[in-house]
Amino acid sequence: MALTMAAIPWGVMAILLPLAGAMACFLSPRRASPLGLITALGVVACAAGLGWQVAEQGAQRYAIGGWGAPLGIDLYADGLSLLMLMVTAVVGLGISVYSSGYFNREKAVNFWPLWMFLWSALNALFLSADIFNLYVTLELLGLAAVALVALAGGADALTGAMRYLLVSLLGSLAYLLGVALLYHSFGCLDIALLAERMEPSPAVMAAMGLMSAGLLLKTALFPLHFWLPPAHASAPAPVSALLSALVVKASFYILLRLWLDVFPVTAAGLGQLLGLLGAAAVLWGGLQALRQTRLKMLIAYSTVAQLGYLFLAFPLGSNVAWQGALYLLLSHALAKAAMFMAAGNILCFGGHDRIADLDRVAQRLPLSLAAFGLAGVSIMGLPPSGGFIAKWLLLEAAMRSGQWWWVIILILGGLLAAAYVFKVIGYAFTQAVMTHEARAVPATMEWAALVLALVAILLGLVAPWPLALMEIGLPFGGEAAG
Amino acid sequence: MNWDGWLPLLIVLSSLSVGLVIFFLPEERVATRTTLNLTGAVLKLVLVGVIIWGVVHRHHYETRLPLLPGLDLVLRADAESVLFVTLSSGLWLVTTVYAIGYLEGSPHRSRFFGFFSLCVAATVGVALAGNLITFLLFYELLTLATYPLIVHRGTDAAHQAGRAYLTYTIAGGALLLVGTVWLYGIAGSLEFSYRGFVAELADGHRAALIAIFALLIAGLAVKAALVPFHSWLPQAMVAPAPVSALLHAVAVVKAGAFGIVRVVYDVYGIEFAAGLGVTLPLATVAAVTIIYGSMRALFQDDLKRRLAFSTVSQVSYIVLGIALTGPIATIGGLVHLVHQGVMKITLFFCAGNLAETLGIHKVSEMNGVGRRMPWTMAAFTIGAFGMIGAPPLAGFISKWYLGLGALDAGQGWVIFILAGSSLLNAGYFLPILYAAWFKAPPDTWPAERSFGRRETAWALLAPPVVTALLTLALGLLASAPFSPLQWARSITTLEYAP
Amino acid sequence: MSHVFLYALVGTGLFTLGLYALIVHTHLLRKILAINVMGSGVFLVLVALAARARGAAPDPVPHAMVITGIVVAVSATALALALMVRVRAETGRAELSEERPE
Amino acid sequence: MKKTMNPKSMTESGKIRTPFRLLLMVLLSALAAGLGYAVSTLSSQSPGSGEWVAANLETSGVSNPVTAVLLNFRSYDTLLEMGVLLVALLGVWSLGGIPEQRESSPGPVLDTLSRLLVPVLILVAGYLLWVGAHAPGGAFQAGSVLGAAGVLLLLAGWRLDARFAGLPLRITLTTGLGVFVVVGAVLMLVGRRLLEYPPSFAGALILLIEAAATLSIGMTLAALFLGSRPEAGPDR
Repeated sequence: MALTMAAIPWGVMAILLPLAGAMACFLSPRRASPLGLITALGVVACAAGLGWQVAEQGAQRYAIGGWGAPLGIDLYADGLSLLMLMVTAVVGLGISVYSSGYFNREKAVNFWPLWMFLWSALNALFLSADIFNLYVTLELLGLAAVALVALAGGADALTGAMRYLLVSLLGSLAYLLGVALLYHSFGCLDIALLAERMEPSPAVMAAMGLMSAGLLLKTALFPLHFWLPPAHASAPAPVSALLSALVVKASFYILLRLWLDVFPVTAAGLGQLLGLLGAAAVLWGGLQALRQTRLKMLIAYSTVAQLGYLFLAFPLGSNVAWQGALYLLLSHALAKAAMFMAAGNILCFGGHDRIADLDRVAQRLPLSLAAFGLAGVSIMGLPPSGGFIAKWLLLEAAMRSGQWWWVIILILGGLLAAAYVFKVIGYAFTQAVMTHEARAVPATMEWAALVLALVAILLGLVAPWPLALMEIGLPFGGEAAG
Repeated sequence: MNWDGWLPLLIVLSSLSVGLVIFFLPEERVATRTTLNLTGAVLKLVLVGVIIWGVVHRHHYETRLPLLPGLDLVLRADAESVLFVTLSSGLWLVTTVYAIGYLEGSPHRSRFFGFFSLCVAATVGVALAGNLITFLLFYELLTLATYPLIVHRGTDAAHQAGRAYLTYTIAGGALLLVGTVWLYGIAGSLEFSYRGFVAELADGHRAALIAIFALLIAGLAVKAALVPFHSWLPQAMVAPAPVSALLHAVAVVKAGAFGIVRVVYDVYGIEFAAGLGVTLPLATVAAVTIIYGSMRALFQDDLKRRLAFSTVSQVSYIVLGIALTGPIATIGGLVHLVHQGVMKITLFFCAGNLAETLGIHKVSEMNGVGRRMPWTMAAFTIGAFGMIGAPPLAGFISKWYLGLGALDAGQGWVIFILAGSSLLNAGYFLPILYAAWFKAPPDTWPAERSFGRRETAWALLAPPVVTALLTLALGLLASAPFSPLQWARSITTLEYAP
Repeated sequence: MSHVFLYALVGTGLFTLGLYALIVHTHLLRKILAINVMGSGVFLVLVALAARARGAAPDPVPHAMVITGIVVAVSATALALALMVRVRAETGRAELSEERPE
Repeated sequence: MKKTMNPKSMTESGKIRTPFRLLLMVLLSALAAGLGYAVSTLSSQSPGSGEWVAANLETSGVSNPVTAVLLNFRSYDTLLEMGVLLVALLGVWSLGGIPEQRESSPGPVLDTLSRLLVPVLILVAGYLLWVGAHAPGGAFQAGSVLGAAGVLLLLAGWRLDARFAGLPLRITLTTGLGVFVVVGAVLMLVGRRLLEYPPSFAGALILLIEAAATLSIGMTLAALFLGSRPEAGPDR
């Protein structure tokens, strides 16, 4: 049994299965929803299988076509890519369950194939070890994401999607030019080979600048975040969830890989710059979130702020800091997906998402509100939650490196998050009575949100396990914990 | 499987699981909910009984689960935690009975009792926490679980109080977090141990240790309502009476005070803390709070506000006892942790009864109420005299040890604080008692409800009577074995180097 | 410097020129064209530098990359144009409207 | 580049202020100079991977190195790229009814020309597909020509019959990606790696994949040109 398990290339399956699912959904639109759900379960199984494989046998390298780098393309799965894949699987399953209730038949026909393609692109991206292949996955991801945003229809969503598309293409092209420079400098595209052959030169510096700028644009780091709130807020709820939870993380993941493996981390000044931008994002995003009058805009700005935290690890650079940033990424993915889903339920039920008029709706959707609240706990970084563990690790790293100013940012960011989360939660406790009943929300949609939020909380109690997985293959370099 | 390793966790889970189940109960399942509530409370009390028995027989109860590499979630029954956990689980049972009676027929009861149970689970977690990060975890959980109770009524005033509460406690929690991480960075450990664990770091980290102490105490002072972090507490009065009782006597302020005990004794060690020079400022803040709270209480007409400022003042007795360096003062502070809880909960129950039965919210409406509700007012009177410090009630024991302890520690000025505060206590309680017993009742009460031949509902009357009797018993039987006083004595022998 | 580098320089020039147009122009069609100009610049850099070694056959890998890139560009452009038409139908203008006052 | 991506200027409609333009020009000139310098410092002896390709060309099944890279060594890129093409079409279709361009009936020239050209184009596509194995050409080139034929037909006013606009059309559109995935998966089932062709079959497999891809690419391009989902028969 174990032998068969070991022989199956689970990572490849995690890419091919959603591709096949996408085609099946496309070919059989009437059965798109059940086909999509079955595929989702299959992908979760693949992620679990890969998890088992990596945990048992260590980091995996898979040469597609049997050629191996530098001639062919390799897939590579270490702790970092594994965790990304797994969180995508969990959130993806939640989004699939949620979507099966959310979309009407007409929209579902368009949603499912695009979503399956997007999932496949995400898995392919997290497993790719080749910088040009990463470009292809980025484009597949970007186009699918744009099409999904536009699914909502209406001026806001279409304009948001258009801006998102232009930004996404610009980012990809900058990245591709960087790839060109790297290829012509070293004659290879594999990340590990590039790391071996790396020698600083003006072309490498230019490539680093281009690729980082392109990826930062896609990751919406302040001040390149302008496109994110309109796109994320105007998309259909499950799409908002997957954009904020997963898609922006994909470009961050590439950046992290490049930063850790390819580019010599000699530019400490650049790390500080990224940290400063991250800090600005935390504060600016938090303040903007607090000012919003629409729930989905609030959540979208909260994403801007939370993305900022990820960049605080760059100036710190220690193992603990990377672990903290990655843990934040994981728990934010779960919590933010839950939040957008809860907001979707409220919007679906009450027909609007004006925060000031939430009271009546909130009373009738206790599960969705609970999901929002629990997700909020993680976003605020209060214990017990994944967000708390992440914040603890980042604080610890900041304290140890003596860069106490990041501590202030982390704390202020948490306070701002508390302010905007409770601004919403407070409306659950009113004397107002329900006056009208809008469209009933299917139980699957409420539970999908709640379960994801609970997993975000649970991440705060099982931290040693993901942290141990993270270390497989030493993605953050050889230094021991601490 | 070893039961000793799971018992502390079970105590937390006994109310946590009840809370989670109750959230999903439909509003109208009153009997099921009541059964669950009472079962949880009784079960917890039984488990605590087992733990007391075990601790006396030198069993070691510790649940240890990995939380982060190098840091565990530790729940442990040591001398201090047993003191606090007994107090909170005992008073929870009483408060649950009271809350069932108090909220009969009101909306959103499942939500209320769900958070109510979470709140107690968090408090018990605070009590049993075996290291600073576990403490922090439950301390923040307490904040989150209490907020819904404060805004339960959903009025504007409730929302305002909720915002104030959150502003203070979340900011306080952030300070506590920074202090904890900083301490972990320096010490590499956060385990509570008798006489502290940071003393050996004194070389080279003196300034940092003082700063950390300030951060930790500031974070805890918010919940303990020390001046200048106290103003959320009187505002939180808008919450339903059982919540006020819980906030003031069992959960929130006590968690703050208990945290200060932990930091001073089990993180720093009282002698080392005194050597750092951080205890005297703490004692001074406590003294200021004692006088300030009492002064403000004098001028409140709203009964619950008066009681709230009284709490501000009384909780600082605990802090004062802790901060005075000397075993006798320590005994006074620790024992007051229990005594204040029992007395203050009595007073809040009585205030709730007056409001529920007669619609009385103000001191000026209390004329002659003793004749209408003799049992309630008798309990109130015992509680009030206890607060003033009249022998042979529980409050007397606390003040006696605090006074002796101050002299023993060479801090004579404290005597004046205690005397002044007692005078002020008398100043704001005696007029109430006089009006209630000796003034003529008005023709009609503001909003009277009839309960047949009894003065009020059974579930509302029994709890204050029980706690009033307890106040009496704690004073009379102070030297009996297993009394809080004896327990505090044995803690003190552990905390001071022989 | 050989003529190969001249092509590559033209490529980087097209890239920046496209970027300029992308930022300055408000009409969506122009923005989409600007993106395509940028793309062509990148492809030119890839292909030009593939032929650096004089005499030897050019490196086929960048050629393959460019073919892939062109297909991606075609797909993206098609989607962008369709979106533009929809934006125009919905808002009356083929421009990114000003962000709503927040 | 970060600085120049000012959100205001991106979204502001109407004219962009002159000082901003000047600043932008300065910054972008600096960027161009920097990039140009970086490119010019590259060594004129490319390390490249041309040698690797040449060394393995024999076992790749084709003799055109570019096709070998596209469909064997880096065939996985091409597989995903077929996905990109399909996603773009899905995106365009999901946008719903793009208002049909005003129908101007094709003039006699266009009509005649399309009748003459389409068969030629199909023939050319077939040739390009076949020649790709050993000379410049291949699935993309062939697909583009096929797509051009489709565009020509559409311009001439031809529309797909409703009977074929449903499942048959969708099958044609997915054939390229589908065959690719199936070949990859079957190879895995027989114990090889994903897309690891046995050398003896490599040429045939590549031709099979390319043929399917050509068909799908051509169809997709034409469908993208049409812009909206064709009216389907009762099958949907």
